[in-house]
Parts: sequence; structure tokens; C-alpha cells
Amino acid sequence: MKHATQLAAASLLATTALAGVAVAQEKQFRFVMVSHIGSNDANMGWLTESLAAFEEKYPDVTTEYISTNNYSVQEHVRLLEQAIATRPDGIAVPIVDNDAFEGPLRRAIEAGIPVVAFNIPDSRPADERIPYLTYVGGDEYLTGLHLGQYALEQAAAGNIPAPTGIVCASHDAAHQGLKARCAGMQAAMEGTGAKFEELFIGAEPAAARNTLQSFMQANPETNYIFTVAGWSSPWAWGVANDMGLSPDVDNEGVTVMTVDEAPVSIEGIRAGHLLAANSQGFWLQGYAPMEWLYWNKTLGYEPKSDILTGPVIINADNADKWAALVRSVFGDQEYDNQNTW
Amino acid sequence: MAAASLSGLKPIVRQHSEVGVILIAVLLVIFFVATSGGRWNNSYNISTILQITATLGLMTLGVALVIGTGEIDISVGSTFGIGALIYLYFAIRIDPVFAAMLAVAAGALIGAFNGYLITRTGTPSLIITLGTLMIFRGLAIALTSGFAFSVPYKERDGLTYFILGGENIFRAGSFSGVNTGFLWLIAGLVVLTIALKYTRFGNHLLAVGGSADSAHSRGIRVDRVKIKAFILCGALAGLGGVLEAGKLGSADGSMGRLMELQAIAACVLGGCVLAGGRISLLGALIGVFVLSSIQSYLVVMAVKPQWFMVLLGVIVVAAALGDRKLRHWAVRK
Amino acid sequence: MADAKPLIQVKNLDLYFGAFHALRNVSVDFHAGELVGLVGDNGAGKTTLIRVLCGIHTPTGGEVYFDGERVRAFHPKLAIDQGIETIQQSVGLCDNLSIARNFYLGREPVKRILGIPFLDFAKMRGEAKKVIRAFGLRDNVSVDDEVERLSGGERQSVKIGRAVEFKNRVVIMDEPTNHLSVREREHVNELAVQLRDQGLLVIYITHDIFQVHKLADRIVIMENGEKIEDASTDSMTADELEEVIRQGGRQVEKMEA
Amino acid sequence: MIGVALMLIAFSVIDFSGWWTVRTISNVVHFSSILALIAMGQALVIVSKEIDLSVGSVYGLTGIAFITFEQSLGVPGAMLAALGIAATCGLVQGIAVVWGGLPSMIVTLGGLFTFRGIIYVWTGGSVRNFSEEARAHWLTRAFGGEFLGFEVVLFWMLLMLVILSAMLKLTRFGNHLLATGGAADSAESRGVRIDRVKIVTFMICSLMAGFAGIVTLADRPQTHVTIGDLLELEAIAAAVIGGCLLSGGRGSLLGAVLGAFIVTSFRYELIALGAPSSWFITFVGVVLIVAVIFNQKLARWAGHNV
Repeated sequence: MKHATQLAAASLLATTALAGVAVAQEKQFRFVMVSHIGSNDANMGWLTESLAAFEEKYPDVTTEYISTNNYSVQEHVRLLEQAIATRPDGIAVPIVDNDAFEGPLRRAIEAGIPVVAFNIPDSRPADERIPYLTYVGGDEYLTGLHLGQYALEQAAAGNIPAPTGIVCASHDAAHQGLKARCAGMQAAMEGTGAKFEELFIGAEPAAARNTLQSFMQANPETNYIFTVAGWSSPWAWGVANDMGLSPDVDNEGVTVMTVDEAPVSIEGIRAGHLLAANSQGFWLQGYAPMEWLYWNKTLGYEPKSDILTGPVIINADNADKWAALVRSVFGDQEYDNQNTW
Repeated sequence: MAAASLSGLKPIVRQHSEVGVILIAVLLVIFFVATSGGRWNNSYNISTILQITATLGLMTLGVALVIGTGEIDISVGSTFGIGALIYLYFAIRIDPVFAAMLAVAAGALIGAFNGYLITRTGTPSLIITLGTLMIFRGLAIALTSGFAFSVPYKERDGLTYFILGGENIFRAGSFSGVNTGFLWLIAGLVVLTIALKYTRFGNHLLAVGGSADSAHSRGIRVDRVKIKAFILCGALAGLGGVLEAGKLGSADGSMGRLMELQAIAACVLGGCVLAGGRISLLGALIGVFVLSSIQSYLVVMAVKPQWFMVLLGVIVVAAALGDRKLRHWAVRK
Repeated sequence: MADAKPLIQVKNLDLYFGAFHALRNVSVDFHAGELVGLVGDNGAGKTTLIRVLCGIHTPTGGEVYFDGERVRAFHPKLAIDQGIETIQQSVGLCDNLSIARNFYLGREPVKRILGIPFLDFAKMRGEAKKVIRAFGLRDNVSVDDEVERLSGGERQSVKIGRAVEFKNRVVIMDEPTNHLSVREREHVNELAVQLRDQGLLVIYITHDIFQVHKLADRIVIMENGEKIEDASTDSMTADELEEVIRQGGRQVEKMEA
Repeated sequence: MIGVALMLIAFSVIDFSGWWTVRTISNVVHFSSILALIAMGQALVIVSKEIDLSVGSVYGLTGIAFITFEQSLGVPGAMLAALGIAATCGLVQGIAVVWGGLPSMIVTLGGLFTFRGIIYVWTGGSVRNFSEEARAHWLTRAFGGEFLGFEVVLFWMLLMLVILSAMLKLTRFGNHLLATGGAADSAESRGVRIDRVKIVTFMICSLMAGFAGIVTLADRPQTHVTIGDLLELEAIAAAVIGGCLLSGGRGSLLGAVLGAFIVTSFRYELIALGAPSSWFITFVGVVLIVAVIFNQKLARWAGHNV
């Protein structure tokens, strides 16, 4: 009994200590970002960094970052409802699923809480969609599409081989955004006659490599690998390298592409391992929604169009500049740590 | 004096296994109200917690019944997901009521499959249901990569949609009301508690969990009782899936993922003995409430998402330990 | 006093548990109004035999007739429905249930309310209390208490009371006097004789040949899954029977070797 | 074992893409070895009649600790510290199970969440890299390099198989472990300290999972915080397919290794057949059920009372 009490007391203390930070300071506004980019996704760093920068600039605003730890609509809606229950002054949320998010968001908007969509918009026509203030973010489908088109341009220029088989390696089969990236890539590759496959590799590194290797073994015509997360690109490169498929960017063997402006993506491009990545402007996706919520609260601004932060192609030509930018946000040490090549 | 009055409570704790979890729930609620400054204890949040309690609770009732027979069912998370997908697929194409019945029937079928394999082959239920957990999770993921499973928000305002997980009834003043799923849960709790305590089926179920050999020697068809429990469990998980899908209007392949573990944790918190024979349905539901309250507290207090899992894991074990120590104290002379 | 036609007839019964041959070609008749002592050392197969009779095990080969009818399906439910009650050593009570619930386990009385069959608690409590008090249950133990709290003797009383209460044709007692005090033991033995006198078939299993010889009409001795002796108590003394067990045991061992 | 033979025959028959090629075999053997290391620990826990759901998280936590500590402690120090963390995970869970009297399923479920959460809190969602010097360190090569044309993890796995099998069959502790799982009461009445046996078994299981994590990352230090996700399911499946009975007291480490091989080969074969890889989960489930029933029938046929 004694041990149990101590344990319980310790955990409750830990909770209050963490919570205390949020309650202690007197602030005028409290904005909440409810995200599906969680502890299992390195891109969370962009969003939390930009929220911190925003708080620094606007000392009268508290920002909170709430996220699921795996991609699940069910869980995400639950978090959203609980966030609404705290009556924040503004909410930023990706519209992962129109149908599931419409109910709670309409209720929040009716209750006078301004909502900004980020990262994923409500894909329906403007008059049908959830009446949020605006959308800030990229476009998952375009991310895949533009990257695919860029690769075809490079192939036409003779820098890389023409596609004979493309695999879109996805780490979460339930994540709608990842499916949209693959769909974009597929659309770009249509007409080339190359075989396109979507492969669910899972998020476990050893199992993912095993899966990808098995796939490459069974489908020897595959020569483009598109990893829909930056952190899985070294795995794909490693598998192809082990199999002697010359995965570096050259006119033979396999070509690897990925997404995100993460250090691992940028450094992969700089080292010649990766052809290109696609930035969605993650830093802006954290900062800009807060800015719009603040302006809406203080000035009554209501932007009349979506604000696109991407996609922007990162390739060997601009990777150095990207590296400098990202270093300035994360700091040198964190940047180097995140480079897992 | 104090010691004497405390030991006077022992028989109550001994006979009502839910006392421990009620105590934990009360203490937690007091703590949450005191420290959250109204962020936890507002009507909107409470109604959210009750909504989670409703769907997870229906699943937990079924799991508790299976635990009562001395078996375990960890496939319910996948059954929940399959139920949700079936409901959404047919609700928009045929009719919500028909779809709901189909989803519950599918759940019952999965339960029957589990029960049949377990009783027929005498294999541990943990392994069989682990197998079906994976089978139907894979199926759910495969299904959702081919079709969209959703019902648009605007179309979800008919009476049938309302009954199957619709929004906020009893809305009054500042109280934002509860989801109809909660009524299903209460109905399930009442019916099953009566069935468990006051009917032959309940007596047989507990006897099977207490001592399958003794029950068998008294002429009880142990296998049939177990299969019935699994069928009920599957059907309840399917119903939970329907209500969750009815509320969300959409589902992905991860629907219900990890809920099986929460359901088992809730049962243990609520005083169900995993060895079988002693269960408390009310206790299990309060266990669900405790779990969803903790989760919601961490969210509304903006605990960093990284801490979330650590605290959840530690609190589940600590609460199970506290509950056990309390019961230990009550049994001691 | 026994009927000419056997109530239970066992013919060439064989039973395997995996590779283990638990019953070997056992044939034996039991008549109504007879008290049969079934004797043998531990592992001789006596408990296995009666577990076939009360439906727990299904035999691998051979036939069982009840009242002249071939028994084709084995399940305790069927046995109980036909009036075979068993008092077993280790099974029969569920620790987690109350005395009243255990008493009626498997044949619970119901009362219909709105057409739904609810348990008839008033009857269950009343009857269980009446019978069990007669078997010497302490006054401070209520029929609502869990069986877990009873002593070994009290548990035995619940089982015997239950077997006696329901009017049956066969009562099988498996080591009924284990864990009992001397007084309780005499009481149980008297009951066995009483039941026989009421015209029931009583099968009394024990390894104490001297105790059962005083009660039984007939003794059946088993060894290593086989029947090795079947004699009326008039024809052989207890000492002679004990010698058979000794000899029989040795004979079988030789055969095995 | 019969199962493995049947499966290999089946694969050879339905083979579309060259099952019997060196690269396929070495690919399957590599991941099988990693999974087998975890499955062997799991098998020991199952033999003691408990279960450990936390192995996937312990695998991840240890691996990430190894990479993170390398900067401050160097390769040998990081390795020891990481294994120390793994042992602590096992110790804490074992104590909660034995002295707290809680079902191991609940405790290790808590462990699954807690250890994964610790990874998140500690790393903030991204893993640091492994320096060039560390990758070239002889100890890293010893655990992650190649030997005789095979990944060295295969030989580590075989070594652990021999050591643990010897421990289980030839030592007093092994005897106590089997007795604890087979009949805890009887074991206790013969003076076996079942609480210690169980705690040590949990520690061995966590150590094996941690060791697998280190071996994996020594080979490929490119990882992510999701490392070890859902591996517990594959490890339990491997142990059960290999003939561990959940009723405790019986189990074979060689079986667990072969079980890991079956699970991994199924993944390969499914992908080779062109099935969507989400079906893999479904198929592991099917194989699990079929194998457990098959093993049980086999054991009963052989005369065991299970």
C-alpha cells in the first residue's frame, strides 16, 4: 500500500508540475494546435519550434501543442473535442477527415472559437466546406505530383534513368495524407508505362528494411523509391545499396526520393544519396496559423483565400541554402543530431 | 476508534469488488477538479468523456463477461474497427438500421469464431484472439485502402443516425448533453448486470469461471457458456464500433487500435479477476471512466504529447496496484 | 433385494488419455437398491470409471447401458437429467459462488417475470438453508456466503446434501469421508445405507476396504484400470479382499513386466 | 520443426521469384535472427507462465539509448549502459508482477506504454545520429558487421541459442524455471524461490530484447523513435509458433528461432506473391492460430497432457 501511494503521488506530482507551466502565467490569449504529427514524427519539431518563436514575439499569447502519438482519426477527433472543451481563443487543426471533423469544428465555430486549418485542408468546394478562417499549408497530393514531375524532367535530361517501376513506401497504412502523396506520385508517373506500387513498410526500422528488401527482390524492375517520410529515406537507400543497385543519384540503378525539409532529407540530397525532397513549409505551418488567429482576435482579419506554404522542391541546387535555413531554426547541434545518414 | 471503523468497512470492500475503483475514481475527480481550474470539469469535456466511456465501455462489458468465464478476448479492438467499417459501408448504401444490425452480427460472428476455436481445440484464448486481432486489423487496413468509409456530416441528421451515436441529448442550459451512445451503455449495463446476477446464464457463466470442472460436473455445458460469452463480447464490440462510427461519420483502418488493451486494463481496475469467476460490470465501467478521465485530464492540461504515454502506462499499473492492495487489506483478518 | 435387471451395465469399457490406457476392458453391472463398494489403490481407475458413468469422460471403446438403454452421448447434463448424482472429491463446488447458488448449480429453479426466467432466489435460499443446516452447517455461516469460506467438512456437507435433496436413482460417492471428523463420517455412512434402503443404487468409492465392507452389499476391486474382483460381501471377508488387492496388484505388475 | 519443413516445401512449390537464392535467404535470415533474439526471451517468459508485452518498447529504448549514450560514453560504455537500462526494465516489471501480485499482462502493458513514452520524452521525436568513428569502432563491427558472408547477428543469435538452451536444460536455474512454469505450487513446496526465478526471467527477456536492439543498430544506425513498434506481437507469435505452450512449463528455444524464421519468411513470400503488405498482419494471425492448434495436437498425439 505504501509503495503504491508513493508511486501514485509521484505520478500525480509530475502531472501537476507539467501542467503548472500552462496555468501559472497570466496571458490574454490561448491558442491550441491539435495535430496528427506526434511524438513519432520528427516534423513535430518544426511546429513546436515555430510555436515557441511565436510566443516569444507575442508575450500575451500562450500556445499549446496537442497531438496523437499514432495516426488515427478516432483519436484525433477525441483530442480535438477535449481541446475545444478547454475553451481556447483559437484552434489550428489539420482536416484529416472532412466527415469526422465537421461536427466538432462547426460546434466550436458556433461557440465563437476561430479555427484555422493547417497542413491538410477541407478538400470540398468553398461553399460546402467547414467554415474555418483560412487554410495554411501545402498540399499532399501536389507534393507527390510535383516530385514525380521533377523526377521525369531529370530523366528526360539524362541525369537519372527513366522509370521502369516505382514503389511508394509508406510507414502508416491508415494515414490519409500519405496515401495522397502516393496518389500524386502515381498520377505523375501515369503514361510512362512504369509499374506503380504502394508498399506499406511499417514504422519499425528493421521490419521496414526487411519488407522493402523483399519487395525489391520480388520486383526487380523497380528503380524509383519514394519514401513518404524523410526519416525512412536512409533505410530505402541502405536496402538498395546492400543489394548492389547503385542508389545514389546517377544515371544507373535505383533513384530514391523523399519529402520534408528535415535535416535527414537535406543532407541526403547534399550527399548525392537522394534525388529530391519536397518541402511543405512546416515552419510556416506552425507560425502562420497562430499569426492569423492573433490578427483575427485583435484586428478582426478574415483572409479570403488559402495560404499555401508549399510544395517546394528541394534538390541538389538549393539544398545548401535549405541547410542554412534549417540550421538557423534548429541550431547546429540539433541539426547534426537529426542527420542520421 | 478510526482503526475499528476502518475494519468495519472490510466486509463491504470484500463483497463489492468495485469499491476500490470507485474510491480511485472519486479521488481522481477531486484532484482533477481542484487542479484544472475548470478546464477539466466543464460540461463539454464531461460529455466528451462520457462519449468515450460509452463506446469503450460497451466493449469493456463484453470483455468483462469473457473474463468472467476465465478466458480473455483481445481481438475486440479489431472487431470494433470491423463493426465501424461495416456500418459505414452499408449505412450510406442501404440503411443505417440494417447496417447497424449487420455490423453487430459481424461482431457476433467474430466472437463465435473465437469461441468455437477456443472451446473446440482447447487452445489458450490469449493466442487465438491475438491471432484474430491481427487477422481483422489487417483486413480493416486492406479494406480502407480500397474504399472510403464515411457518411457526410449533413446526411447524418436523421432519427436513425441520432439513435445510433447521435449528438447531445438532455442538452439543458450550460450542460451540453450526452451522446446517445451513453444510453446504449446504460441499457447494456442494466441488462447484463441483471442477466449476470439473476438468471441461469449468469450463474453458469460465473460457475464456469470459478471452476470449469465443477461446473462441468454439475451438468453445465461449459463450452456453450464460453461461446455465448464470446458472442456477446463480439457483438458488444461491434455495437461500440457502430456508435463510434455513427458519431464520427468516418473511419480509417486504425479504428479501435489499442482499445482492447484499454478494455482489459479497465476490467482489471474495476475489480475483475483475470483468472475468472469474479467480475463487476459496474466496476469495469468505472474503470473505463477512470482511464478516459486521466486521458482527458492530460490533454486539457496540455501535458506535452511525449509525456502522455509514460504517464498513462505508469498510472494504469499504479492504479491496478492500489486496487489490489485495497482488496488485500479487506481480505486480511 | 436387488433387481434382476441391472440399472447400469458396463460392457468392455476402454478409455485412453492420450497414450495412457486408463480403463482396460472393464465390464460390471450395478443394480437398483444395491450399495456397491468400488475399491482400489490410487490410480487404479475407480474415479475414472465413475467419471464415465456421470458423463465427464467419454469412453474410447465399449458400451454403457442405463436402464437397458444404450448410452450414446456422454455429458454430465444428460447423466443428471437421468438421475445420476455424483459427490466428487475435488470438483462440484465453485469457490466464487454462494452456497445457495452452488446448491442449485445446473438445475436452478426459475420464476418468470414478464416472461423472462429469473432465478428463484427465495426458493434457492430457503431449501439450501433447510437441507444444509440438517447436515450441520454452522449457524454463523449464511447460505449467501461464498463456498470459499467453508471448511473441508462443510463443503462435503453441501455436496452430500445436494445429492440427497434431489430425488435420484443413482448416487455415486467418491471418497465421501475424506476431510471429515469421525462423527461426520458415521453420519455420511448412515446416509449411504439409508439411500440404498430407499431403493437407490449407491456406488461408494474408497480405498478403505474395512470401512466399506461393513456397509456394502458387493465389492468391486480395480487395479491398473482393470476390474480384478467382483464379489458380494457375504462371500468374502474384508481380510480376504485385502489379500486380493495385494495379490492382484502384484499380478498385474508381473504382467506389465 | 515439421511445420518449417512443410512451409519450405510449400514455398518451393509456389515459388515465383527465386526463394532459393543467396540474397533471399540472407535477407530472411538477417531479420529472422533479430526477431529470434527477442522471441527466445519471450519464450523463456512464456515457459515461466507469464507474458511480456513490453519487448518491442524495450528493444527500441535500448537501441536508442545505445545510440544516444555513444556521444558521451563511447561505444563500450554506451553498450553497457543500454543493457543496464534493459535489465532495469525487466527488473521493475518482474518486481511489479511478483511482489505486486499483478497479472503480467497488465504490468507489461503498462511497460509497453511507459518505455515507448520514455523514448518520446527523451528524444523529443527524433533520434540522434551515430558518428563515423563509432560506426568504425571494433565493438560496433563485432555486433553489426559481417562474418563468413553472413550478417554477424546470425552468429550472435546462434550463440545465444546455445547458451540459453544449455541454461534451460542443463542448469539448476533452468530446472527451477521449468518447474515454476509447470507447477508453481509444487516448485515452491520444493524450496524453489519462484519469485526470484520469475524476476530473473523477466530480466533475461528484457536483456535479450535490448541485445537485439543493439545488434540491429550496430549494423544500421539509421533509426527512428518508432523502432520496435509492434515487434512484441511478432515475438509472441514466433514463440508460440515454435511450440511454447501458454500453459507454462514447456517450450523450446530452437522452436522460437524457427518460429521467427517462419514469420519472416511469410512476410517475404507474401510480398513476393504481390499481396498488399497490410495482409501480412492478417497472415501472421492465421499462421499463429493454425500453428498453435497444430502444435497442441502434436503434443497430445505425443502423449503430453496439455
